[in-house]
Order: sequence, then C-alpha cells, then structure tokens
Amino acid sequence: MSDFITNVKENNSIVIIETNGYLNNVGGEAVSTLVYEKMAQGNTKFLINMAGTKIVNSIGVSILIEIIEKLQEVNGKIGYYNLAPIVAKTFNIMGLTKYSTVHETEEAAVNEL
Amino acid sequence: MSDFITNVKENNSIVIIETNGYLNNVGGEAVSTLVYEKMAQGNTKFLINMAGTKIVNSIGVSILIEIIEKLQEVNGKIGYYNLAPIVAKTFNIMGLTKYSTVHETEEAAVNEL
Amino acid sequence: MKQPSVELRLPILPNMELIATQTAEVISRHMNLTDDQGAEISMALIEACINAFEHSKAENNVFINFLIEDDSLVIKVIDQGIGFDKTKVEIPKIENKIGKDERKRGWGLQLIQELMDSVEFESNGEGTTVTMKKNIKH
Amino acid sequence: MKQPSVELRLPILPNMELIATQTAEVISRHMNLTDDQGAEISMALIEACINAFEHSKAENNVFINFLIEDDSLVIKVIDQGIGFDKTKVEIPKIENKIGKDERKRGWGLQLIQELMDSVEFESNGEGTTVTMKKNIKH
Ligand SMILES: Nc1ncnc2c1ncn2[C@@H]1O[C@H](COP(=O)(O)OP(=O)(O)O)[C@@H](O)[C@H]1O
Ligand SMILES: Nc1ncnc2c1ncn2[C@@H]1O[C@H](COP(=O)(O)OP(=O)(O)O)[C@@H](O)[C@H]1O
Repeated sequence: MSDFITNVKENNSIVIIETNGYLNNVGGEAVSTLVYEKMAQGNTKFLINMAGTKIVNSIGVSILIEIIEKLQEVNGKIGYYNLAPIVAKTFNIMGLTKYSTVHETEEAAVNEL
Repeated sequence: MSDFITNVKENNSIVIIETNGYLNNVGGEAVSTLVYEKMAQGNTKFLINMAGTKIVNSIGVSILIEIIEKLQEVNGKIGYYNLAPIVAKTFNIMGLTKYSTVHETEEAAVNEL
Repeated sequence: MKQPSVELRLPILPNMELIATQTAEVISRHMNLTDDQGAEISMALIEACINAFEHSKAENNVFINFLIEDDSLVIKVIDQGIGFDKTKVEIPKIENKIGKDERKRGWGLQLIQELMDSVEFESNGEGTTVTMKKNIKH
Repeated sequence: MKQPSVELRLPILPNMELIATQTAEVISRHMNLTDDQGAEISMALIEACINAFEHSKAENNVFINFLIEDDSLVIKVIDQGIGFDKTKVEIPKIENKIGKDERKRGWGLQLIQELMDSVEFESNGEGTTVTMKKNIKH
C-alpha cells in the first residue's frame, strides 16, 4: 500500500479507501491503480474516506475524473466522505459533484451510494 | 483562558494545565500568570499536559524556569507529561529535568509528583 | 511605514509548493484570516506554483512574494520561463472531459480565479507573474 | 549539477520563525530525514531566527538559506544587524540561574550547538550569519 492509502476495506460490497496526506499526482495514481485493480476483480462501487487529506492539487483531482470516466463504462459509482471544506469546494468548482457524490459519514455514504 | 491553555483541572490537589500550540513568550506568560494566581490561592503542585505542544522556544521554556524558582520558595513542585521528543530533549539540554520532573502519563504524573 | 513582506525562492522539486502553502498559513494566522480564507489561499497558491514548476520550463527557481497589506494579502508567483497566452487557454468544463477524448487536466487557472478575489497574469517570453489578492473583511 | 537551495526573506514580526520551521519540515521530508532530525533542525532554526529578530536590532528582514547537499542540510540565518562577540557569551547553567539573580534566558546558542552537527558564527558591525549543518546518515 502507498503512503497515501492508509486502509482499504469492503462494506456492503463497496470498496472503501482511506487516504492520508496530500492528494497530488502520486496520491492520485495510488488511488487509480487500486481502483483499476479492484475493477478488474469485478468491483464497481467505491468510496474514499478523505478525513486525512486536508490538501489536494488539480493534478490529483483530475485523476479522480479519469476514474469517474472509467467507472461510467461499467455503470460503476464513486463517492467521498469526510471532506475538508476546501476539498469540497475544489470538487464543486471542478464539477466532480455532477458525476460523483459527497457524503457526510461512512454510514450515510454506504446507504446513499 | 488564553489560546495556549486549553484546559485547567485539579486531580488530587494538583493543578493540571493542558496546553496547545507553540510555547513561546506568549504561551509561557499564559502559564506563569495562571500558576501565580493558583499559588496565591495556596496551590503548590502543578502538572502540564503538553500533548498539544509540539514546538517550543527558549524564551517560553525560560519562563518555566522562573516558575520553578518561584515554586522553590513555597516547597512547591512542577512536572510535565506527554512531551514530544524534541520538547523532552530541550528540557534536558536546558537542565529543567534537574529541578522538575517528566512523566509518561497523567496517572504516572499524579502518583509520582 | 513600508508594508511587511515575505519572499521565497523555491527550487523546482516535487512538493516544494508545500513550502508556499505553509508560509501562507503562518501569514494567514498572523493576519487573523479565517481558516477557510487560509485554505483558499493555499489551494490557489498550490496551483500557481505547480504551473510555474510544470509549464514554465524555467531552469530553476520560482519566486513567491507575499505582501501583507492592511486590507488584503497580495501574492505574486513569478517564474522566468517561456510564458503563455492566457487568452488562448480554454475555460474547462467537466461535461467536455468525461467520456470525451479531452485531457482531464486544465483546472489550475480556473481554481485560482474562483478562490481569490482578484488575479492578474503578466506573461511574455521571459516568464510569467501571477498576482493574486485576497481581501480581508474587517 | 548545482545543489538545490531554498531562500526565505522574513520580516521581523511575531512568530515569523514558524515559516522557517515549516520550510525546514518540507525540506526534511524531501531529504528523507527522520522526524527527530527534522524536529532538531526546526528547534535550532527557531533559536537562530528569534536571536536575529530580537538581538540584531536589524531594521527589517532576516534571510534564511537552505542548501540541500547530498549528505547534509546546511542552513544559514543572516541578519544585517549590530553583530555580537560570541566569545563573550557565557555558557548557561541552570544551577547559576535558579534561586540566583541571573537572568533566566540565554539558552539559544547552546541549544543550536547541541541540536546541530556543526555551527559557525560570523558576526561584525554589519550583521551576523549563523551557518548550521545537519549531517545525513545514509
Ligand atoms: N507559469 C506558466 N508558464 C507557462 N505556461 C503556463 C503557466 N501557467 C499556465 N500555463 C499554461 O496554461 C495552461 C492551463 O493551465 P492550468 O489551468 O493550470 O491547467 P493545467 O496545468 O492542468 O494544464 C497550461 O496547460 C499551460 O499551457
Ligand atoms: N543575531 C544576533 N545579533 C546580535 N546579538 C546576538 C545574536 N544572536 C545572539 N546574540 C547575543 O548572544 C546572546 C546569547 O544568545 P542566546 O544564547 O540565544 O540567548 P538569549 O537570546 O536568550 O539571550 C544574546 O543575549 C545576544 O546578546
């Protein structure tokens, strides 16, 4: 596991990825590598717990857009929870919230995805 | 209460002060003001929980030396617990550990002081 | 009295933009900005820095100046690279990216503009200066 | 290739030394230093900065250079103040301070020397440069 990904688990057949630190190109690629591996194994629903990620850059977030695109091909879904306000704001400005979902808590995320 | 002091309580007639952030001149003075007030009320034993203080400067720590000196006049004592390694090292280099005590946990501190 | 300023000179190495954001945070606290304002400034600064690192083709060193004004924080990010024509940069839209061939990148300038109160670009063959300002509500 | 370096120019304002420590932390992580080494560098840097702020009587601006070498991090803290004679500074001892009239301060230079692997002072009527070095064990 990379430094950026601190935990991976499944809940209700949703893959839940916990991150820590700066979502830059390196962090983004750690997430996309993991998601594509899990997709190859048949998973289609993903959640990212971003409580530990207080800071992102647009390169890292654009890798999430790549993931959203790949998931559309298999009718998959991705969502996020525990976002810092600036991360939520960045996702809004970039329009990720039109193609993926932001949730308050893990429980809400698992129910709503 | 100052920003630097986040909690004050008593345990076994020891005044326990919880700090947060940079122990500089401002933080040091917040602690000394509080300790001198409590001494005026008859308290002689003090502990500082420094879990939230990862960074200090020698001006702040020299104010602790002033407190140690004042406490000697009334046979009082001061100790610290939850020190970051660099804070413990600084206390060692400056010799505070010859006149005051470093403890692992609150429980140990209250028993040992 | 002259307004205080902070200057950084950063080498072009991975994650050096974090020096700029950490500096912005210390200055934001000094100026009593809110946490949200501080985070917006940091995010805009990251984008301006990574542009200077990635696109300017400058040999080395990006300069960042913070000017602490009474009613605003002004930040300049300066590179001595190849420059670019801002009017030729398209405004990104996620609808044009998802499921299309378009490159998923291209958000930096947009983010800077949304997160700061004013932004100016000066750019020519000798480099680029991005000047961005956050107003302080008293 | 020239070794990368980071330069800061800081105004003399409360807590601006934290810009230096935050910068040191980003550089320490870049250089894969241990957390302990990073913290020791930060502490030494705080002391050198507050000396420059407090004692140099410089009008404004303290300069800090970080030189990222293969086997060490070299940091220079430069002020353009009144200077001082290091040989006249007494080595502090807590025994001489507690219960005595002696000023409780006077620990900065001692801390810098204990926390860094080597320290040099150049000082004259035009200012002071403290050069401190942390060796990296590979
Ligand atoms: N400092 C700079 N020097 C040269 N070109 C730049 C600079 N900043 C931005 N650009 C140009 O503007 C374009 C858009 O930048 P931006 O919106 O940040 O998105 P991205 O960096 O993802 O391409 C870049 O692709 C680049 O061509
Ligand atoms: N940059 C400087 N410019 C002028 N004088 C200095 C400088 N750094 C240290 N000094 C002198 O050296 C003395 C000892 O410094 P230091 O050990 O850091 O303790 P303190 O700052 O608590 O006095 C100071 O009191 C001051 O007289």
